[in-house]
Amino acid sequence: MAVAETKRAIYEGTRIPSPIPSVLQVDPGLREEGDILEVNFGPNHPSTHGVLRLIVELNGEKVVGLQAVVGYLHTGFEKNMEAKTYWKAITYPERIDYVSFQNNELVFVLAIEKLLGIEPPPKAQWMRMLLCELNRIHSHLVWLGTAALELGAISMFWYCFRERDAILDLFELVGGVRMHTRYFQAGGLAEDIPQGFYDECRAFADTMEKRVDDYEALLSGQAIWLERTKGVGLLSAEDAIALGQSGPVLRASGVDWDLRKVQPYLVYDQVDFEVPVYPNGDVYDRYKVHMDEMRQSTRIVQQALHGMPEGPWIVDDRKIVLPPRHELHTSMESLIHHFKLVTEGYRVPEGEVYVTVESPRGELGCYLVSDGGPKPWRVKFRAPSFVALEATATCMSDALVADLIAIVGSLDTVMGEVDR
Amino acid sequence: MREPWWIDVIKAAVIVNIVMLSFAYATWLERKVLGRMQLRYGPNRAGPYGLLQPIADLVKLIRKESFSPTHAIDLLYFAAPVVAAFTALAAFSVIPFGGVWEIGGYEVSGRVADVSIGILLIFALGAIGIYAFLVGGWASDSKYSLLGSMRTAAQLVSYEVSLALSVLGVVIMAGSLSLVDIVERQQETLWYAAPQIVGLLVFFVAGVAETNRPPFDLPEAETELVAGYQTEYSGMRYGLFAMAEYVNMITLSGLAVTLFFGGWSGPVLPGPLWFVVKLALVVFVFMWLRATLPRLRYDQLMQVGWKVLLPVATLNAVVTAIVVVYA
Amino acid sequence: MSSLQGVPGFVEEREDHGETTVVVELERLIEAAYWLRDEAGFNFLSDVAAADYLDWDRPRVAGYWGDPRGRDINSPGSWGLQSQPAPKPRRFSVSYHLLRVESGGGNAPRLRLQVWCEEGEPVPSLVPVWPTADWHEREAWDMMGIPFEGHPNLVRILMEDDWEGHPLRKDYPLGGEPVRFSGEE
Amino acid sequence: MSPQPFDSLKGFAVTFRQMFKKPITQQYPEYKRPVYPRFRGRHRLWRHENGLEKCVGCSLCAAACPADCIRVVAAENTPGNRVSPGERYARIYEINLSRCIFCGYCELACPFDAITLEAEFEISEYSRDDLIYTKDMLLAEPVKRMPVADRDLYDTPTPVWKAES
Repeated sequence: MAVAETKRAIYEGTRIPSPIPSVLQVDPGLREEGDILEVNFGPNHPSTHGVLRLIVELNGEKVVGLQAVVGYLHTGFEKNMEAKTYWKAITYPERIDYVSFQNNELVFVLAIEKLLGIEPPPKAQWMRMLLCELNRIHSHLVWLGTAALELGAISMFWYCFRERDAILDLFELVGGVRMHTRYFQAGGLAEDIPQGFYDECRAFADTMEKRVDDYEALLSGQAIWLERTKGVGLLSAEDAIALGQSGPVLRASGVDWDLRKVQPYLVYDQVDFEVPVYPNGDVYDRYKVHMDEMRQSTRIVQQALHGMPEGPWIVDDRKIVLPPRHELHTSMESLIHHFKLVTEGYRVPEGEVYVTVESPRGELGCYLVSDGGPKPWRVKFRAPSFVALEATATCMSDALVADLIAIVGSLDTVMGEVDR
Repeated sequence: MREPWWIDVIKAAVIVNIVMLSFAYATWLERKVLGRMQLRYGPNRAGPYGLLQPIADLVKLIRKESFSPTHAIDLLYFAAPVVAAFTALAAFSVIPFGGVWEIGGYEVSGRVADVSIGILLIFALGAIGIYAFLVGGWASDSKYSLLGSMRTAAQLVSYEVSLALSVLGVVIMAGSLSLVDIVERQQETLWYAAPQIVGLLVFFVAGVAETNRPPFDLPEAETELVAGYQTEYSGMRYGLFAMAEYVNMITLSGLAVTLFFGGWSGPVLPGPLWFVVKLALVVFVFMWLRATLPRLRYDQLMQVGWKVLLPVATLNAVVTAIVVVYA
Repeated sequence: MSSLQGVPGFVEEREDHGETTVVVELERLIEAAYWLRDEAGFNFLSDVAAADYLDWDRPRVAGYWGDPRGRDINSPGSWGLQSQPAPKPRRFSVSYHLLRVESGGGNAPRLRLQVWCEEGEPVPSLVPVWPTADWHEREAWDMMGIPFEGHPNLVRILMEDDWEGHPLRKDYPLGGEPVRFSGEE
Repeated sequence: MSPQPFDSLKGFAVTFRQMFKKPITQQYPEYKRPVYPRFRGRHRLWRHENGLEKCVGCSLCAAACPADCIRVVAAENTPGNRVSPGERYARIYEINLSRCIFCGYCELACPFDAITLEAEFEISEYSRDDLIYTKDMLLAEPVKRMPVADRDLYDTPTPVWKAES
């Protein structure tokens, strides 16, 4: 079987459907012929990443019309957070995107810290970066496993979940639970890093590189994989920017853009890593970006383990941070602070901020408005998956049913984050 | 003394049961092989090494409610799995698994029926089986099933051609359409896997497609069409479809062993055992493919079938014919 | 950045926490958006965030009380007064978070474009300027009830089609099932 | 990169190789992987060594709970009925575990280390009502003992509320 090179070159101009940028409408002439089959893909379908519903209109096997319907997992996180103190609200964002939980937690905590005007100590910064990168590997592994499964490469799923489980073990070691750790607190980390973590994490980082080679051996050279992914789901750089795409989707369209580089937060400016960029904007390039990012994240993890500074892990500000436990029994002032912080929470100065981080899925933003009280007035998350789904109609032109699955998979959406 | 008719009946009953049992254990083997390739144990709870798992599955499938969609076309909907299973089982009857033995004064041959056009019979039965998939999907009145049926029709029709042509080389070399003759001819010379390597490859690829096995499992591509033509089937009706698929795989592996790997022939061990060992190896390759390869796309499948396999198979037949005639 | 005063319909410019906010007149929002995209180079619309400032300047309290039946999360207790925030011009704000994306760009300049509107007052849709505004504006309509004029497909996105009310408004009560306990007193 | 003709076969080697490795599956009900010392499982209420309850009914845990799943009703200690060393004790202490998100804020909030989250994670029940844990259930020794990894190895420095209880 001949290996296909890119069959369709990236197109000129724009392909965003008009008038509605997120809906692919059937050509009226085609509809009059009367052979259009309307199929509901989802909300219950094996490969819709949860509860995405795609109303697909098919002409034979060809996708001629497409509309994505979301909202089946809407849980009102933003409304709920308005009724919780900041301290408690930290447990919410990680449940929004349950695959890249640590990054979601980070963006909310960074927003609070920006309003409070506090800077966490270096150890907390490095540890946050380390955990976020582990979380990025975790998220990419989940993506790779499920996306490959959708294209029929079933074994990949198990290999990916082996490493995913190792990462979750590390989270359990550090934060106490495997997924929603609430380990990042305003001002730093909830607890000190346990000593055993360093060795375990180093052992993991050492094996991870070999594992990525295994994944590549299984897929990258595989003729069928190339046939299925090359030239499919094209998205030009201009269209990607106009549609607000970010993260791996944008980088696979040839835009060298990574918030960790262009707008360094935490201590990303002190570590050495590269931003993978691929020019074709097809499913294969998105896959390659994910693979390369896993390697780069492993590099960052190793550097972070090496460069982890000593010192306190949370700021020493009694108005924001719970006082040390041993003071509760000896210091009346600490006990009062403890009671005030737990019951009322800390007050965050009035203002509005928009903080963004590079989550595994792209630009994750948090718009936070405070009225000066202990509860957020308004929280709004800019969910990269939500935006990524807007691009389905543009990517989908001239696609078959099988491509539809590949394309939606390659956009890497998590429905919890889309619907919030 | 030639075989009386009642020996044939006994043999048929025994073989049908053995094939059904081997279907059950093919599912077990598949789960074990896939499990080990995917870092798992596979079934290991029901019985030692999970050996009772197929029985448990059978009990589960039989006890499960077999519901049907309201608008399904009843007769066709119910008949389709039966036809599929029947043709699959019937096709195995012409595959020889042993030589001829003397038992109690009777000559008992290691095949249910020695048909002089065995290969053609297998293909003919396979073609009828296609109708079952096609009709079953259409009759269940579901869009996914319909799409699955369409894919089945297109895929099986295109690969049937390559499959038949790939065998032509063997037929020319053996000079017979009877499977027994072909095996015996291989015993005299050498396994046709060597001279007919191209034919073998085409046969194998087309065979994988013909049996809807990954990476050619488009008609039931779970992540695209939910389960294709069998979406609306449940309980033992689904079980019959699954059985048809696995029996087809076993039959095809048996055919591959017969045509290319010398059938039951082999040193020391008795013929049927050799046959089973070779069969298991071919079946293993089927499972290995499933563990490793992603699924093809519909148009690529058509391209592979018509633009690669068909010309290669034709060329192979022509070259073989020229060599046989002039050498 | 006094150059921002050239934005059509310029009302106000704020620097806060290192973020620049430009408030423009509602009527000239599209003009301002085109200007910011084409003249200032903000080619990337990151987010459209609407906020409801109903009762923003009402004297407020912090914290809430619990009682044996659970907690009334809609009416706060009187734990202690907090300071009064600065008044807002209208009830709703719509903030467009803009970003300049350049391949290999050295930094990421951001800008918040903000308009203020009253309830039911239509806001011009920015879908022609940034196509990505499509779903963001639908979400703002769904959650906050801000009608976007000229939007090609302004229907609910997260809630069901026949949902009543706009859940993220401040006057929309926080519902939910009470937490079950044993009922023992 | 241009794919080599035999790259497609590399994948077969990968899958074949795995057959000879030990599976990574853990045979769960028989084998339980020790949880790490910081693991947050089911709650446990503690007593002092003299048998009095550590909880003084201050309701800080209920205030800290993001899921509102803790209910505390306090009562006064009397000389005849002394339950806790403080002035008051928790007459009713209930946790609705079907609501709990295991964030561990209650153990952070408790100033007396009276409540901690322990290693137990097998807490499924057939009825929602069975998941409402009362004070007696929380005070009792857990029926199932979960293995915990070596604390010296994995949890130094130990958080105070785990060290003392």
